[in-house]
Amino acid sequence: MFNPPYKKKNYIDLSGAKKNHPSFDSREGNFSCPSCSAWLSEAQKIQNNDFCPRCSYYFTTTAWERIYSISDENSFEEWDANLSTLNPLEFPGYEDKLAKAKEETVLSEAIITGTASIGGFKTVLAAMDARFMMGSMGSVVGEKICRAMEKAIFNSLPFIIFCCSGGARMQEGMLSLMQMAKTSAAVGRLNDAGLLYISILTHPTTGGVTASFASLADIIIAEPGALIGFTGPRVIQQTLGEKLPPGFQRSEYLLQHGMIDIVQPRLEMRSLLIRLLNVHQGGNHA
Amino acid sequence: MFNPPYKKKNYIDLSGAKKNHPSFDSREGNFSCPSCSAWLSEAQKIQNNDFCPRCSYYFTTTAWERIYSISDENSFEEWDANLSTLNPLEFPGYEDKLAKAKEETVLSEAIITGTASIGGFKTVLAAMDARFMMGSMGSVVGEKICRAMEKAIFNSLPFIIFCCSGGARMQEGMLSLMQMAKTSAAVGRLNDAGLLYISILTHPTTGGVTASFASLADIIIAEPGALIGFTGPRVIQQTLGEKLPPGFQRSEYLLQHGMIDIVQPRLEMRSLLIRLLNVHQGGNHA
Amino acid sequence: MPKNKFEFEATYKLLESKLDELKDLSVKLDCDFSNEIASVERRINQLKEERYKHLTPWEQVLLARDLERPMTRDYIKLLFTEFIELHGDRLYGDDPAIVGGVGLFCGRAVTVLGHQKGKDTPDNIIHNFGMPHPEGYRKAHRLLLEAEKFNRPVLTFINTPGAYPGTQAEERGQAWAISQLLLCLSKLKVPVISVITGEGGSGGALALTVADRILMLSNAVYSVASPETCASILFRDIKRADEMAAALKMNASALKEIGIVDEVIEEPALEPLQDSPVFIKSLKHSIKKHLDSICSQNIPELLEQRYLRLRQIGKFHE
Amino acid sequence: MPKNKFEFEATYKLLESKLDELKDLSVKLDCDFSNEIASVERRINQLKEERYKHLTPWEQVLLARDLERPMTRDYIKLLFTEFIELHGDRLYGDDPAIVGGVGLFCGRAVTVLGHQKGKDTPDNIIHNFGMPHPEGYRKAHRLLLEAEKFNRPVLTFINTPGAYPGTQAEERGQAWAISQLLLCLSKLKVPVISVITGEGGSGGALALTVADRILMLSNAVYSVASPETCASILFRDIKRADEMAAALKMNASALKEIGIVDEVIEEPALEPLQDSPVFIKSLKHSIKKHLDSICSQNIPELLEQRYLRLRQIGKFHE
Ligand SMILES: [Zn+2]
Ligand SMILES: [Zn+2]
Repeated sequence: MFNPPYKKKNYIDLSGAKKNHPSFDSREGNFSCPSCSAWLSEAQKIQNNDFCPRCSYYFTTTAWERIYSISDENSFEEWDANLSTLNPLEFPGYEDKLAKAKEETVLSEAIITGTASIGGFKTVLAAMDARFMMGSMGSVVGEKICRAMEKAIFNSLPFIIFCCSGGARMQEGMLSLMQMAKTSAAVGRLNDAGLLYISILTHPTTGGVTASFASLADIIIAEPGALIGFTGPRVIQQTLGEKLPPGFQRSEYLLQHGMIDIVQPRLEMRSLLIRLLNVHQGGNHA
Repeated sequence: MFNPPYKKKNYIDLSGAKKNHPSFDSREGNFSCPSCSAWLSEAQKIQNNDFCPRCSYYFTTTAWERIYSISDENSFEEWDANLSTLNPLEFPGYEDKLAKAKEETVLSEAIITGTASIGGFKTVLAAMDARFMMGSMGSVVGEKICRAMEKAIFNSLPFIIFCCSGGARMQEGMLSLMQMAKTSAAVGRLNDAGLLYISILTHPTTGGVTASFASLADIIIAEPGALIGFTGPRVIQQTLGEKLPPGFQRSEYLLQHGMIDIVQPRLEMRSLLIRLLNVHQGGNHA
Repeated sequence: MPKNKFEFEATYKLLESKLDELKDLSVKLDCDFSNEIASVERRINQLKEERYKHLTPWEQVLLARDLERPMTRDYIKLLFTEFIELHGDRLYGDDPAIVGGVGLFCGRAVTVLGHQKGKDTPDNIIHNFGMPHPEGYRKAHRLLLEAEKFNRPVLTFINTPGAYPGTQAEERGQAWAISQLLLCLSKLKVPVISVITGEGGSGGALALTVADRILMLSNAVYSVASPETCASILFRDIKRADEMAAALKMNASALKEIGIVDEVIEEPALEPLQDSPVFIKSLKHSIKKHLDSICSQNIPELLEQRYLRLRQIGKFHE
Repeated sequence: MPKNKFEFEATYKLLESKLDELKDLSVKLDCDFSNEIASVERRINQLKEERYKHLTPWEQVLLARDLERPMTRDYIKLLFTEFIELHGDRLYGDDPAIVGGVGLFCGRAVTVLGHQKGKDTPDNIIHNFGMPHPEGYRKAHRLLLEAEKFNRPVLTFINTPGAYPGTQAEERGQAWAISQLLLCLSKLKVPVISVITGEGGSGGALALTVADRILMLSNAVYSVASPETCASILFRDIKRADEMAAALKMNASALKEIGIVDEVIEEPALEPLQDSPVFIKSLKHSIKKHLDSICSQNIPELLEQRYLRLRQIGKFHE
């Protein structure tokens, strides 16, 4: 088993965030394991180090934890930290929601981008955070992804992203939808530059994020049991009354249906990324 | 209804060929209509001008008839007429079979290639003939297709082929199988040259021909009711005991499953080709 | 909030039926009211025109969804001198919710793609209400690569509630089909023009709307999600859809203002679009104008502009 | 005609069992026959080696199909210092009959593809007896385009009875999947080497064997159709398969002679391939030699040669 070469640090205070840790299957402080559907309380969850006691599924975590979990100690350098969202449509209630999300997560938006070393390999690294308005993609998320991809091209670095999103950000209307086209076009430029692009789909990745940059990577990895799809399962059930097959839209189902390359447990993610980076650099360790 | 601007001519004597007109579903002089499965006798068939009296399906015809049916009068000029097959593997009985096929069809091989005008548009045109060893593809068929495609490239002409084949020619072993790769590579060069390639799949097109140049066209047309596939239906039933769905491997089934562009009756084939050639030349009639 | 466009049209329907009664009566009583009738007719049309100029956002949504508006196949008939439909993704199936083919537009060979809704319920079932499966997007993808091979400009007509939200579509990679099409269009080496003709619904519409020019009919809409979906997600109350229709700024003039749409094609208020030669002429003229303009550009320049066009969309501060 | 390779091995099995009895006896009776035993052992091995050098064509077919031979995953373990398997066609499914991924071969990053048969019946059911569906070929296609993006040479390992002849495979375009792969490989802008390791069956094998160099193990076979199919089609008599095995000229030396195969890798007669360091070393050495040679060529030149290599195949007179 891989041992991460770092200790969790209180880089920023996550205690406030923890309390409001949203879960897409929560009811009154209880959590449903996305992998095995076991219900457990907040207390049990913390006690188990964010693991499901029944199936070892690792629950939704934060963008900062993602970054620490795979990058070499002290190697991460953040970009565009101050980019923050306006209310271009003057959508009712949007500013309040943004303010609340910022306060609760101590993040400026639903994504962190920057550069990091992973096992000595320099990369451009991004991580989305489901706690910030369900990881929805508005102007800032799209812009930060594009800037990060363009910096990857400028510096000839591999691009790695942890995806996690409820989809487009309704409150920004068409400006939000267009981020799908904008990020997909940026992937086109990554391809033209011949750079490695790895996306890691985590629970949940749906809507406009799945239908744009997330599914366009050279190598698509998913965490076990993650919900991944275009339309969410509830909408499918509600609008069409269709019965959902067992395991529908979970990582393992997507692997079987040819959509992803590898299902990899969280604790072995770093070692897999290092092996992939190593092969892609022709075995010449950075 | 389209009226062909030519009359059938006795270009070569087909009377001997007619008698031996092979049908893939024949039993003792009776024919099964590939479209509606009606059985009819040789006499009925001739009386009906090669049409099925029940569903108007037009039966398997000869390569020469194909060429006359779509090209402008007197415009066809044959290429490589003298290319003929050796017995490279010294396969038992192959030479006898070849001699018999040549005698019966008055053809040198299972394909005719050349150049023709269609509605005034210059094209390279090829037609396979099912009567010649079931239209199987050996060295000569592959070579004539490649030469014709290369001449299309040299002269910047569209390439049109009537396909009709039982698959690879067993008696030439690996030399026959490699014609699949050889013709597919030639299609690659047609693509690089930006030339239009239309294939017309007729009853039956199976095996190595379907799995190479025939399915690589820009526009794939099929005659109604034609059997088209990789493995023939009998082999599927015999080897796997699988029950075949109704209409399996027929043109209409392939259209529904996304494999072909258009199902077009034989008598309207010429007019469709002229329209396609016209659009592809940007509406500038030749 | 009206449930369909006939509710806000009820007044005129009523007036028009009264007028018909008057006409009948004038014939029956054999007295000439023709001047008066013509005057009332003019007045009704004035009122109607005025009303259509001031539709609420929700009424615009209803109008954009109207099944009596022309669909992609109608526009092809109205605008093209030749069209040959091509079928299939060469992978799995042929999707009737997307029409594709080659044709001649003002003497120029083009590849055409568009969503196709039905004219009535049975027809709509065949066309899956204009909601494509992955096969539809993959057919489009194949035909786009063919357009590139033959150096043919591409025209797309947009009119869909969205990509089909069903299990089979998910199973066969709906998200993958859409993203691959977005990427393909963003670097396709031929000019691309999109016309939003009716309902531009979410990612399912966007997949065919990555273009060098985007035109939009004045009563069409284009949005990140339907107002119903938006109301249901944000308020868990579908009845607030009309509020959302306003909040989402999804009509043509709003989208022209934020630079997503290049030109709005005015629709006539009083005639069905397919019966208005003025409208057809103006649509044809606009498409031709933009097509001539982008066809004269060299491809690397065009692709750079297409990228920048997308790249600059978004509002934020640093 | 023997039904499996154990029939022609029966003599040695018998001799070996007699020798075992002799050994047992020598222990039981406590008398030393070690010299005699060693001599008999040598003699048996000599006979065996001699026999393996003169297999009938049909016996070669049986040996090529032997499930005890290494499969693609075994070769990857034996030849690669790193391998990461990648899955799926991103369209419909993941086919276990074709293995694909990236790895390190002699310090060089390569893309690997190969047919995968099972080791026994349950394993074979999982891998569909090494018979790919369209998804397998489309996974290969996707990974080949990735190899091209990253400028990575490709190694393919061939061992399949053929593409799966089933209704589902036909429905999803088996012929289309194969032809598109043939076309893709014929112009792929990276070096490609194929190794025929077992049974090279028809179009299903060819689809992964369009390459700059084709190596073939001395007991592998490669043919337009299986001898059984050929006998069934030509004589409607599957019992004449052994005749057809000879007539089809499907063994390594015959294919080297007509120029389809570049090099034959000699197999040891007396050991399983995976246990023979000499064999593994010679296979690795040959692949490396060819890889070094084609990697030093510029790509347009390589592609021209790949085309000509295919273009000149065929025998005819004018
Ligand atoms: Zn669990
Ligand atoms: Zn019939």
